[in-house]
Amino acid sequence: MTSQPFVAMNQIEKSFNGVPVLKKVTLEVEKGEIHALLGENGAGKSTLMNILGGVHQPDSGQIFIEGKQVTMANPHISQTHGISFIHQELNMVGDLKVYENMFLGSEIRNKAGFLNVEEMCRQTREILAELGVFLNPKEYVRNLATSYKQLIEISKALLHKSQLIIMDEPTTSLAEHEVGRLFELMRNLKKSGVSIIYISHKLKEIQAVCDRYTVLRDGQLVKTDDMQSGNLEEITKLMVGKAISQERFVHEHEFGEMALEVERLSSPGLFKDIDFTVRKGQIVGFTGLAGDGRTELFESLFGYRKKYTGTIKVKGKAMKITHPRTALQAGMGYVPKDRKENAIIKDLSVVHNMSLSSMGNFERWGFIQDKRELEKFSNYEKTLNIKVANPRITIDKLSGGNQQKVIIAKWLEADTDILIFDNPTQGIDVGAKQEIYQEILELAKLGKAIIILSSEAPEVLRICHVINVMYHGEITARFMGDETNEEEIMHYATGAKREGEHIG
Amino acid sequence: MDNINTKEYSPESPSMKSRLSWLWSEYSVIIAFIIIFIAASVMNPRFLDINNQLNILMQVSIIGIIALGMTVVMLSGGIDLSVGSVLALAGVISVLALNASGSILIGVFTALLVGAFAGFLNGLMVAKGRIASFIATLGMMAAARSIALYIAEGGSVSGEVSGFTAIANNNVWIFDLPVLIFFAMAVLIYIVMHKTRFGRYVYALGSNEKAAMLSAIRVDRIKIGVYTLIGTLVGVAAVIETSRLNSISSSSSGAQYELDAIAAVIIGGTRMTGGRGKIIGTIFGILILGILNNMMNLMNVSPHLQGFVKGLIIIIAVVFQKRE
Amino acid sequence: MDNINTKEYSPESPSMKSRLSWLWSEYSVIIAFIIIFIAASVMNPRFLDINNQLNILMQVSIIGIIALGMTVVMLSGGIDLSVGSVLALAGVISVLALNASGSILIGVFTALLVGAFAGFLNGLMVAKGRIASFIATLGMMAAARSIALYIAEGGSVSGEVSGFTAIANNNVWIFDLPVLIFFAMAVLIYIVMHKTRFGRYVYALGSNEKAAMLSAIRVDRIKIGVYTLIGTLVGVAAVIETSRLNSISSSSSGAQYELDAIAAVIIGGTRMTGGRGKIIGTIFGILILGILNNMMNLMNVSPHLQGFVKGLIIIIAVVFQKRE
Amino acid sequence: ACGSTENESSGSTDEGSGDGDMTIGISLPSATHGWMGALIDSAEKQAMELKESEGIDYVMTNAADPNKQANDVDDLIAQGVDVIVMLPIESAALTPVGQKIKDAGIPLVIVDRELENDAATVVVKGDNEGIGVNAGKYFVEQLNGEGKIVEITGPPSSVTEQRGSGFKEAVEGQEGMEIIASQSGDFSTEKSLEVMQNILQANPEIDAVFTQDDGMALGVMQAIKEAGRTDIQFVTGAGGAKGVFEDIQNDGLMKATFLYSPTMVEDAVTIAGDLAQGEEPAESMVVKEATQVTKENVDEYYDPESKF
Ligand SMILES: Nc1ncnc2c1ncn2[C@@H]1O[C@H](COP(=O)(O)OP(=O)(O)OP(=O)(O)O)[C@@H](O)[C@H]1O
Ligand SMILES: Nc1ncnc2c1ncn2[C@@H]1O[C@H](COP(=O)(O)OP(=O)(O)OP(=O)(O)O)[C@@H](O)[C@H]1O
Ligand SMILES: [Mg+2]
Ligand SMILES: [Mg+2]
Repeated sequence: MTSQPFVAMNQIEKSFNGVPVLKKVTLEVEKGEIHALLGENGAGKSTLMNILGGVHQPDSGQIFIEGKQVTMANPHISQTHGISFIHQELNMVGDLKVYENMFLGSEIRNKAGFLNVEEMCRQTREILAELGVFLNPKEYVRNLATSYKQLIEISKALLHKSQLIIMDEPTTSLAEHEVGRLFELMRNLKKSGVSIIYISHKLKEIQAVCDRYTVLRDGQLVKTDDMQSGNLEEITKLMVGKAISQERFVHEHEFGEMALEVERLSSPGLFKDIDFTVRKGQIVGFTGLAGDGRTELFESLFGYRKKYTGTIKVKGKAMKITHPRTALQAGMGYVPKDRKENAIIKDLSVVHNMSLSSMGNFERWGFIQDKRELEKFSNYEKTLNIKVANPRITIDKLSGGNQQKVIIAKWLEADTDILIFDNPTQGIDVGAKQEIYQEILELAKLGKAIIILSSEAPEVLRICHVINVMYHGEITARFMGDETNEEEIMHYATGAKREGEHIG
Repeated sequence: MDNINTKEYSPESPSMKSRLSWLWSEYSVIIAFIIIFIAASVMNPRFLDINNQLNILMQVSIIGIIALGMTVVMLSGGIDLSVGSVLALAGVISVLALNASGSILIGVFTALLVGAFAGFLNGLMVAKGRIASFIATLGMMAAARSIALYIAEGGSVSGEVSGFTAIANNNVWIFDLPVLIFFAMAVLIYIVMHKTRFGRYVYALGSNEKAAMLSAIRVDRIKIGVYTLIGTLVGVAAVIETSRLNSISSSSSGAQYELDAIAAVIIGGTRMTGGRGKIIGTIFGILILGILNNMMNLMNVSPHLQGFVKGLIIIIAVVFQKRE
Repeated sequence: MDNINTKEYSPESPSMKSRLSWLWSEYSVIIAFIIIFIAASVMNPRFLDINNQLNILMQVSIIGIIALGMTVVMLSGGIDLSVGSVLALAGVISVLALNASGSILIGVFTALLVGAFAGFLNGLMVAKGRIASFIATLGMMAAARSIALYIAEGGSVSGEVSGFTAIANNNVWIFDLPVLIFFAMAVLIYIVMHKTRFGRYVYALGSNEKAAMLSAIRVDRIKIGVYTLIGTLVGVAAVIETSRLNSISSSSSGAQYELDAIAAVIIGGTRMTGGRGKIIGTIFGILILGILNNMMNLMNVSPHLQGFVKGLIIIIAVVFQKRE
Repeated sequence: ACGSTENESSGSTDEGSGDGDMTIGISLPSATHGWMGALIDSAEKQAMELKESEGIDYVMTNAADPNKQANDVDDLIAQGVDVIVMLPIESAALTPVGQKIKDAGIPLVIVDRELENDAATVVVKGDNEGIGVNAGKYFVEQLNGEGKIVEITGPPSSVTEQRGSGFKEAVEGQEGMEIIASQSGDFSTEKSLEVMQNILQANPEIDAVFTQDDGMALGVMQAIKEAGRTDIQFVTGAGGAKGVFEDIQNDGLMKATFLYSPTMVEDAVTIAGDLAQGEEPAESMVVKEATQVTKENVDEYYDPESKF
């Protein structure tokens, strides 16, 4: 009787344009369990969940909810079956306020049929508080940092009092402590009988909170098992076919001359008195919590924001950078975060996205040489292990992780001496992450100056020579990469501790 | 006393100064309006005459009603080019119904019905046919004008029922009835857009259609509703226009109303791509246009140059208010 | 022989069947065109007459040239409502320059210059003034028409230099020169859009402006370039129009060209919001419109109903081709 | 003047009659205002009548701009019509088109606006300048050479230009007469109402209003009525619309209008029918006088069935 799972997806098949993406996948989720759905980029996790959420229709296979077969024709039907969905890509309505987003589609109305704003605001405050977020519910979402948007997206799913919550990479832009609170909440939900399907590429998270896991590989079910019986290494092996080390990279190469010197860079309300230097071959990390101003700092450095003071010296020469184009000409490249908004051009093909910032490399007599573009791309396809059936399809057809790799390829192709990576491994699977780190290290060895911004302390710890910690727009600490740990970084990132430089 | 005062300064009700700056960014069209209003008063003393002011209100009421609907359509991310033609069609058919039935009620009802139906068809094309609103309503623009011309044989039709002209030509206190109808519609649309979930969904849809859809909103229905709403408002405008002169021309009535309505909406600060904008902005946008037309007549600007002046001031008004 | 054939089927050139389905989704406008073409041939045998075919080509050439520019503007996410008025203005000024100088070259050059300059101003307003293209070009539409009217005192101006009419009225083999100019422009714009970085940047900008900027594209310059390009093309169209009739009317020339051009672009499958679309689509879009106008003349559709038929067929053509 | 085309045209007529029927090609502007709407309708009705009575077919085209009209005429020539009736949107622009028709050996009947060459076989026209001149004379007479006048013009076009300049010419000779405002009512009743309202505001003293079109006159009268102004002695129109005739009959503010009837196109189509059948035109120029219609003679012209 009770052994019946809450949701059973049976023999699901799905293909896009003739390319099979899911091959007879079966997934069962019990009542009150947190079930991890794992797999490489492009394994089909999001697609499977989109089928459960009514976004896509399966080609064949059935879905059962508490034993009854259902058809998820659209998101509305899925919701009425008690399923909430936190999508991989943020789906906030920027022009609506926080509470309006929270209650979008399920507004509270008073007896006269008008919207009950006060009640909605009250509930919004309440539910956000549970995640440790204190926001004015009447703030426009477009004005919020990404992490807040993600938290609101999570809260919105919680609001529905659903029986199953699908979380497709909910923590990609959250800081450690925010993730901690989310987990607490998930455990509470579990106690009250709510099931959760949890997708993440951060394996530590999986271990911390999940009861069971299912691994997909190339659209096929590989294994479903209890969490205890598998360790991370084993799971990684199941996913990518080999073991991945989590060790810190060892750097042995020498640094070259000074590549970038920044002095007293300030922008009112965003960052203040920023000083740092990067040498050729050096990898410098910046970490901190959401709202620490690191993205704004580097957007300014890259010429996207113009209202700042201070001096920037590139290779010893003072520069006034007023446009990303000038930054590129000065030898800077920038892989932005939030690829959907900032990086991918979804109507351009994969190849054209790759070549966009370095058209000069593909021109002859002012005309673009298609063949050269394709050739170059197939190089990156191999070195970065990009999974794409046909590089001429538009980039939005790729899985999130593969999109990210194309963007990285774009900036590698621009071949700049200084490369800034903002959250470079957002949504990237463990295997690919390793490849990207490897690539970054190779670049450093070739004498490029690398800057990595990340909200994940472990990431900067693994790969950076120098780590800067930011808090409220200021650099509060600076460590050598091998002389610190996560805990220490957290202290400075949360503002609990404040000191001058740690290295001479 | 002090205490009560400070209480007001909770995080959600900002200080006077930040309030002003908020007013500026949200409602800069009002400031543009005030400047134009003052300029007009200085340039021609007759401008301030109460009769002139009432005239302006009367003159903007028809386009104003249409512009309200246009605001909703544009907030949803669409556009409606067919308003002028549909106005002519609704007018022509309603006069025929009026004359045939002898009942004013039936005449009015017919206008609303024709308008709503044309809007509904637009909505169907946009929502279910997935046709770009520009092209769908461009088609409707051609088709509705064509049918109106065909029915009226290219000419105009006149009402033969006494009392019909009273609708647009009556006053309540000093206000013409059309002005009051315009204000009533404005209040109604304001409530619909800000106090009901329909309005909320229109904003959501215009801002991020996919997110709206994933929030389990029936996007198609909202779209159909939006176009039916503007169609109905065009029907109301048709009644006023027809009643005012007791006749409607199948060839010239409503010509280029779409451009004026869209201009009013954009001057009012609504974003072309939807999701952002305000009904109040549109009202001031339409008033700015009304003052412009009025001033050009008062000052006897050469008809050849009126387009230039109007184009220039519209652009200045928009530049002046953009804040982003 | 066989060998050579099979070689073509490398992984990058897919099988015949998937090729057809790709053709369908990418170029369904061509299929719509073929169907309309066949229907027209069946309905009226005169349609296939070679002279009639050449007439159609001649008739679409002016709007066609404008529609090419409109495709670029719309791909960049904008719109240009001013094309008709700018055409009138460029025509009027160029005729004056022509008559004053007696040099055809100067006349032609003036038209291009006026068109390009008006476009450049549009571009400045959109790129630097951050005005919605709809309103910026609406203002230009009013202003350019107004200046044309003022210069020509509301009337039309005629060329007084013999030989000027040769531009539009000469033939090369069986083709009228304007048709050849249209094709030359089409090839040019095709190359610009698909083989140069400018074109690539236009697509990028129309699809995601912020990402384009962060990819180190000078978005502002591209925008100004786009509007200057369409302005120049409008100048070319103005030369043809003026030369064809040896005169241009400040009041009626170019009236509503913007609607036809935009309709052609959308029928051709370009997305209203930019980033997606094809020059080839626009060419077939304009041919569809040309056939429609031609057929309506051949079939003697009642004049009052022509708008209806045209609106209907445009919508059907668009419904028919949408695939997403 | 058409002697030279005679031979060629008889050639093409032979071909036409070879397949047993004749066709009139009609090229008109599109219906953007009441007068043109009525004209298009008249043309179609007359053509239909000819079809029934004489078996002559017709093809009608409408264009919004000169270039499109040139396209339309190309289509008509390509179809091998036997005669063309054209109302040129712009005289200058359609002149080369007229030449083309002539060169193709097709007889051409021009309506309303003359071409600048002799391509037309027959011209049927109203007298736009005459409207202005006659109205001007009427104003001078009624106001005894003294008064403040408001002019409501059409949208910029050659018609507006001619009517306006005729009027100015006639009025300018008088020292005491002054045109205090001249604004466009776009040939639209609603627009004229609005414009007149504003002009009434700006000018506390007006003696008479000259409008270039009857539809606009109706709007002007409404504005005056609403404003309750008594200083204005009369309004005149142009065209010959039913509503204006009725007001003249009823001793309203409308005192005179000047004929410019859209039914002129009926004559043109009839003549075209005759030309198609190979008849020689009786006269090569038919001018419809801008007859002054006042209370005295209005009953002669009033037709209760008229659509205009
Ligand atoms: N709409 C679509 N059209 C065509 N192909 C698609 C579409 N959506 C997904 N795919 C393809 O389906 C495959 C699975 O994608 P999916 O998004 O499910 O991967 P994922 O496991 O969620 O990866 P990631 O971890 O990167 O998010 C990918 O190869 C992707 O290219
Ligand atoms: N990213 C861009 N955005 C807009 N316009 C550009 C861009 N790149 C080039 N152009 C235009 O092309 C002209 C030539 O470009 P420029 O010589 O600056 O390129 P470059 O730095 O040589 O690039 P590459 O070395 O990649 O060829 C510029 O004057 C500019 O007008
Ligand atoms: Mg995914
Ligand atoms: Mg270079």
